[in-house]
Amino acid sequence: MAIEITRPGKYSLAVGTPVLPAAGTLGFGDRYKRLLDLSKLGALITNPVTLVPWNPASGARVVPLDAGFLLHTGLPNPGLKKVIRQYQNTWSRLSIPVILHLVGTSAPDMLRACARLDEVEAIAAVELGLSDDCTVADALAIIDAARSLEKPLLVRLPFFECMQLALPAADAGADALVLTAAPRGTVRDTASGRLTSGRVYGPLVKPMILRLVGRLRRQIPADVPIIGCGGIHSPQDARDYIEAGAVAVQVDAATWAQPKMLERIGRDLGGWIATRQRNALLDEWHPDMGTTEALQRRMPSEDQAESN
Amino acid sequence: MAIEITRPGKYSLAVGTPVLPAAGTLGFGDRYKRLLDLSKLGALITNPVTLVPWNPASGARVVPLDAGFLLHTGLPNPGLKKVIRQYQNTWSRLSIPVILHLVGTSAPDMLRACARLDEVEAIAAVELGLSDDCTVADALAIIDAARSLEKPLLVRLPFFECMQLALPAADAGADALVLTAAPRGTVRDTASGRLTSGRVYGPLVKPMILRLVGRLRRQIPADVPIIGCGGIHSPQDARDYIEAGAVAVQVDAATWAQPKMLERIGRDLGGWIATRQRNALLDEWHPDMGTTEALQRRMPSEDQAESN
Amino acid sequence: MKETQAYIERIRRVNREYQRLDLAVDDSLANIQAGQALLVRRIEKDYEAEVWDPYLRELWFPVEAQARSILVVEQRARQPFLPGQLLSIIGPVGSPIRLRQKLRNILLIAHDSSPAALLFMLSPLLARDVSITLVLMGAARQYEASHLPEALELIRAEDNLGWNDMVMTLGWADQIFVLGTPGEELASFAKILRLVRSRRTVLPPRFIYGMLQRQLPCGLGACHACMVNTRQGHKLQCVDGPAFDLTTLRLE
Amino acid sequence: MKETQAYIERIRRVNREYQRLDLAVDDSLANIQAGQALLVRRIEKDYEAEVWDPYLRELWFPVEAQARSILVVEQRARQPFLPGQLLSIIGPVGSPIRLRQKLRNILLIAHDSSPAALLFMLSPLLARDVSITLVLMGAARQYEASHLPEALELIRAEDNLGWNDMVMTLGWADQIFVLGTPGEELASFAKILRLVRSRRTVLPPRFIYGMLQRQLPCGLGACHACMVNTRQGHKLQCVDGPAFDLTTLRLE
Ligand SMILES: Cc1cc2nc3c(=O)[nH]c(=O)nc-3n(C[C@H](O)[C@H](O)[C@H](O)COP(=O)(O)OP(=O)(O)OC[C@H]3O[C@@H](n4cnc5c(N)ncnc54)[C@H](O)[C@@H]3O)c2cc1C
Ligand SMILES: Cc1cc2nc3c(=O)[nH]c(=O)nc-3n(C[C@H](O)[C@H](O)[C@H](O)COP(=O)(O)OP(=O)(O)OC[C@H]3O[C@@H](n4cnc5c(N)ncnc54)[C@H](O)[C@@H]3O)c2cc1C
Ligand SMILES: Cc1cc2nc3c(=O)[nH]c(=O)nc-3n(C[C@H](O)[C@H](O)[C@H](O)COP(=O)(O)O)c2cc1C
Ligand SMILES: Cc1cc2nc3c(=O)[nH]c(=O)nc-3n(C[C@H](O)[C@H](O)[C@H](O)COP(=O)(O)O)c2cc1C
Ligand code: FES
Ligand code: FES
Repeated sequence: MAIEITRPGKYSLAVGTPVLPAAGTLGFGDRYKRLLDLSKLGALITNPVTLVPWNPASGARVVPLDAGFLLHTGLPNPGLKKVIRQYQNTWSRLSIPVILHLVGTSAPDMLRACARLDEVEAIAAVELGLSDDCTVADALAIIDAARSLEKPLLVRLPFFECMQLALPAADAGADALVLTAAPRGTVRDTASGRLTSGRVYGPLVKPMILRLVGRLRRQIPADVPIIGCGGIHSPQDARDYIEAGAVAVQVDAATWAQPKMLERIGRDLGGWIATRQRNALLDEWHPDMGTTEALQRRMPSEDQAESN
Repeated sequence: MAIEITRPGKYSLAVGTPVLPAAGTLGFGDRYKRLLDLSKLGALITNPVTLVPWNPASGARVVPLDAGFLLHTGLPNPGLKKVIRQYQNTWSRLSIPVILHLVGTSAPDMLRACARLDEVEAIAAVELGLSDDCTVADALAIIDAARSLEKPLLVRLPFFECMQLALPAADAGADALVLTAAPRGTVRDTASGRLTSGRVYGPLVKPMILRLVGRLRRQIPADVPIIGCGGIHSPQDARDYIEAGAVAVQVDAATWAQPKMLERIGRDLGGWIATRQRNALLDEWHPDMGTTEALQRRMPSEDQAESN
Repeated sequence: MKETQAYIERIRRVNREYQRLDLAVDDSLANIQAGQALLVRRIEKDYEAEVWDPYLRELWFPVEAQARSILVVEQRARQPFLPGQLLSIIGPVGSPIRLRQKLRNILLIAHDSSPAALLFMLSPLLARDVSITLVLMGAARQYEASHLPEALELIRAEDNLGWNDMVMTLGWADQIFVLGTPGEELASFAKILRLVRSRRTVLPPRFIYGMLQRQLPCGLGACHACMVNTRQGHKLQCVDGPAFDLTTLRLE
Repeated sequence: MKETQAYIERIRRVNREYQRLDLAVDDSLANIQAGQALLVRRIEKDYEAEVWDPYLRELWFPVEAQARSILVVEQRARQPFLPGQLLSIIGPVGSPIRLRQKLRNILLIAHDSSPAALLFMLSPLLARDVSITLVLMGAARQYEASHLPEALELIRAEDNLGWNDMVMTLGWADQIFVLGTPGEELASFAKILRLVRSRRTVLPPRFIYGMLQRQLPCGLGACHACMVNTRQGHKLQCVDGPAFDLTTLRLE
């Protein structure tokens, strides 16, 4: 199976499995090796990278919510130069393509970043992240500069602004649209008692973004693929995005709660699961059980439970 | 306490308590009488009304989600004329002002509806609901027509479009902005297996709308009050909106899960709770217990529980 | 219609699949009648510190009344309940079903649905010597019925929704109540109605009823999410229902 | 670092406020050391049919190891657990704390926090005849400690964070580990550090550590939500921590 997740043309990216980790989820590819099988995913998307180093945000970073949470990291990273130096060997050894997530700060930054990125063979494509505060004009200038890249360019749109930005971004040369970055929200941090802002994650985000995907699929040119992202927590969630018109999906925070879920969604949509029969290869369809298999070892049998 | 929830001027509406039921929550004022004390709220907002009768939606209406649900009613109602005939006596007898929620269909509809609404003394103000698909131009035409009303005009903005519509709506003469209507989403209806659309309710909606309130409070003219609405499930949620710059709040779906919560939020923000001491007037701060008081009657005492 | 509290007084496993919960309820629920239901939410001592999943109240039809303030409900055995669990109840929701005065034979049909919503009328009807036939159709054929009164005639339909003696059963019945496929109730009613019409050409008013079991957001006529179309105009499941005359309900 | 399953083997109430859970864990956790923790999620048999509230994994510091594959954790007694409950565990998370070789006196401080994260080292240290002082400060003064080893010297601080013999305790200590106020850990560390500095002018490296207990989204260095600033650059609580030398951690 080869699925083109970017616009056909001079630069195009095909993946074997239409399931990717969202930027910020898996780090730079070296962290989750022991918890999931990256080869079951379509590509690795890296953590967000900026041209110059960024510091972590101060204050509350994680606030639990009902069936979700708020996260504000400030996108700390050591800057593009150092990231490339540190990880390009790791990336070369991966069996799947690497998509670098580049934070879209300004047009001049983008020109410089793209020149550097073109030199790195281990990077197959770039995903551009746009700020929530960015106007249509800003966005176009940033995309235009990033278009200097000689690799496929995916553009990830902010949640609230995506209806406005999608068509202009496609016209400006985005090879794929990622809908959307996690929505921003404000919550009361219970520890400090202060209102604090960040991104909101949880299953309830999915209905809103799924609708945006359905609507935008009917509005933007058919040759620009849409990649759905937001609130995916099960293979069925991922399939819903595909049905709504996405060519592939990105899974974000669910990976932290259930790392194997990302792999399981990859196996499912990548056609890796051949059977779902009971007593079929355990590793294939209960991949999350790892090596423990406590279930078999010690669970009270069904019958015992029934006779209580 | 008198809180002006609309722009000061020729027509203005003051309420005693900055807590209102969102449109669609309490019906037309006759249904919740036995479950909560309406006099503890600032006003009644009616179910949405259209100039001509609307039929209920077909297909799935309610789909449970994680910590929330999707609702699609189609806003069925017998049309403005019949609603007024049927309920104006009920409204006259209420001790709180009545705000009629009018669905903003078209400018000519609005002109006709407003002429009729001006005749009804029992209606203190009108809240205009705008469609999610409405362009800025449509919205302005509808608001402009509704401005013919000789009563205060609140405008409730759709979720995704509210950053774009807020300033134009204020300039066009909205006496208050309600932020926002419940966001639209698409989910898979488990019963039919089909993708289905509607509005999404649940606590996770609050962070996103709270942020919008905070941002828009800094952008729109200070004399146009903002009323916050979305995901309020506790007095603290309501206070968060006030801190973010709202002058009052609307509580929606939480009322169905815990009817007394709406009253409790009203009591809390309306200054009705004088004490929170144990053994204080039970009815005052456990209003949800109604007349049963099963807790006192039969709960195992704390000490028993501790000694298990 | 009131919001009151109740607690789970006792839990009995009645068979492999089901348990029955005895609820100690408020006096205002003492006179609840067949067809009426409870909107239930589990609560903790501190009403504010709620868990929001599940969000909406569940619709529970009582299956039996024991003492004045004990209502029995039937739940899947795998649902975890504990004695002493506090409940918040809005009820009674809906209108009592209207049984004929001179009822001798009643036919109850559960299609793809647990028959629980039909069971509250069993004891009173058996006490009146009414003969009761319960037909389990579709997925409902798997319902374990060992705990139901022996006086009840129990029929498990065949694959095609028919059963032996169907013509006779339908001919004898003075009144029929039908439960339909969850999420597809109207389609399910339409099927059963076709089946009945194929055996009885004339269906008098108040002869065959469909009972709706949709989840109700408000339960008291405010939200209008439970509206149905009838030949007499729009009706609400939570106020006018749950039982609607199938010859007047618009089933498309 | 692995994802494995465990189950709750036994539950013991150790006093009015706390219970201890014996977890039967995978062999890969057999060598977990003081400072390391588990990221825990309750699961059902069907891993996909999850409840998403709470969403993130909880950070559990073991307080004791029993048999090779039994880890004990301490939880509030009002948290409802049942024996047999299945858990999904990612761990061990973090790096072991670095105790001095020639440790004779160790000072443990819990400020507004349960001391649970410090308890795993008690048995090994007592076995080595190290004298241990545990100071409970602020809200931690309410911690019920009746179940802790008697050999432990327990001090409940006064209102102002000081205590009798503070100068002596601080003077004798070879090493200090501090837990801070949840959500305000850095501010809390700064306070304690000021207190210690006011009694000991020279703080050698690897003498006083703060142990972070923030909620960790990923727990393995991917999300960067747990980053802290140190004089040696950015570090991650989940990889380089949880213990950081308070003289190098940037506390503003
Ligand atoms: C004059 C008029 C009459 C109307 N009458 C009715 C009425 O009787 N009943 C009613 O419900 N609405 C009615 N509407 C409203 C109209 O249907 C709304 O505009 C629509 O429901 C808006 O939904 P949405 O914005 O969420 O759109 P969308 O999310 O785009 O959804 C539109 C429809 O497409 C389906 N859908 C969405 N995404 C997908 C996908 N990826 N794959 C498959 N299907 C998908 C949804 O199920 C939905 O029904 C009427 C509107 C007008 C102007
Ligand atoms: C050059 C540059 C440097 C930056 N450096 C950093 C950095 O070091 N760390 C960082 O976190 N971000 C940084 N930012 C990002 C900037 O803070 C973001 O624009 C902001 O966080 C966006 O948040 P928001 O869109 O959610 O805005 P808002 O929701 O408007 O929030 C802005 C701030 O106001 C507060 N707030 C919001 N509503 C209320 C309210 N009603 N009452 C009280 N307070 C409220 C929030 O706590 C939030 O911190 C930087 C941006 C730029 C351009
Ligand atoms: C134009 C721009 C400039 C930013 N500059 C900084 C910065 O200098 N330091 C920083 O920590 N974060 C900076 N941020 C990051 C924001 O604070 C914010 O954290 C980021 O957009 C993602 O937020 P999240 O961590 O909540 O996902 C910047 C963001 C944008 C869009
Ligand atoms: C301009 C407009 C026209 C609509 N016309 C109808 C209609 O004729 N019949 C109908 O049932 N609903 C109609 N709707 C209602 C929509 O279907 C939708 O249900 C409504 O906007 C609110 O949806 P909700 O029930 O999910 O809150 C209309 C909505 C708009 C905005
Ligand atoms: S459930 Fe709300 S009107 Fe029936
Ligand atoms: S918790 Fe994700 S990097 Fe530490």
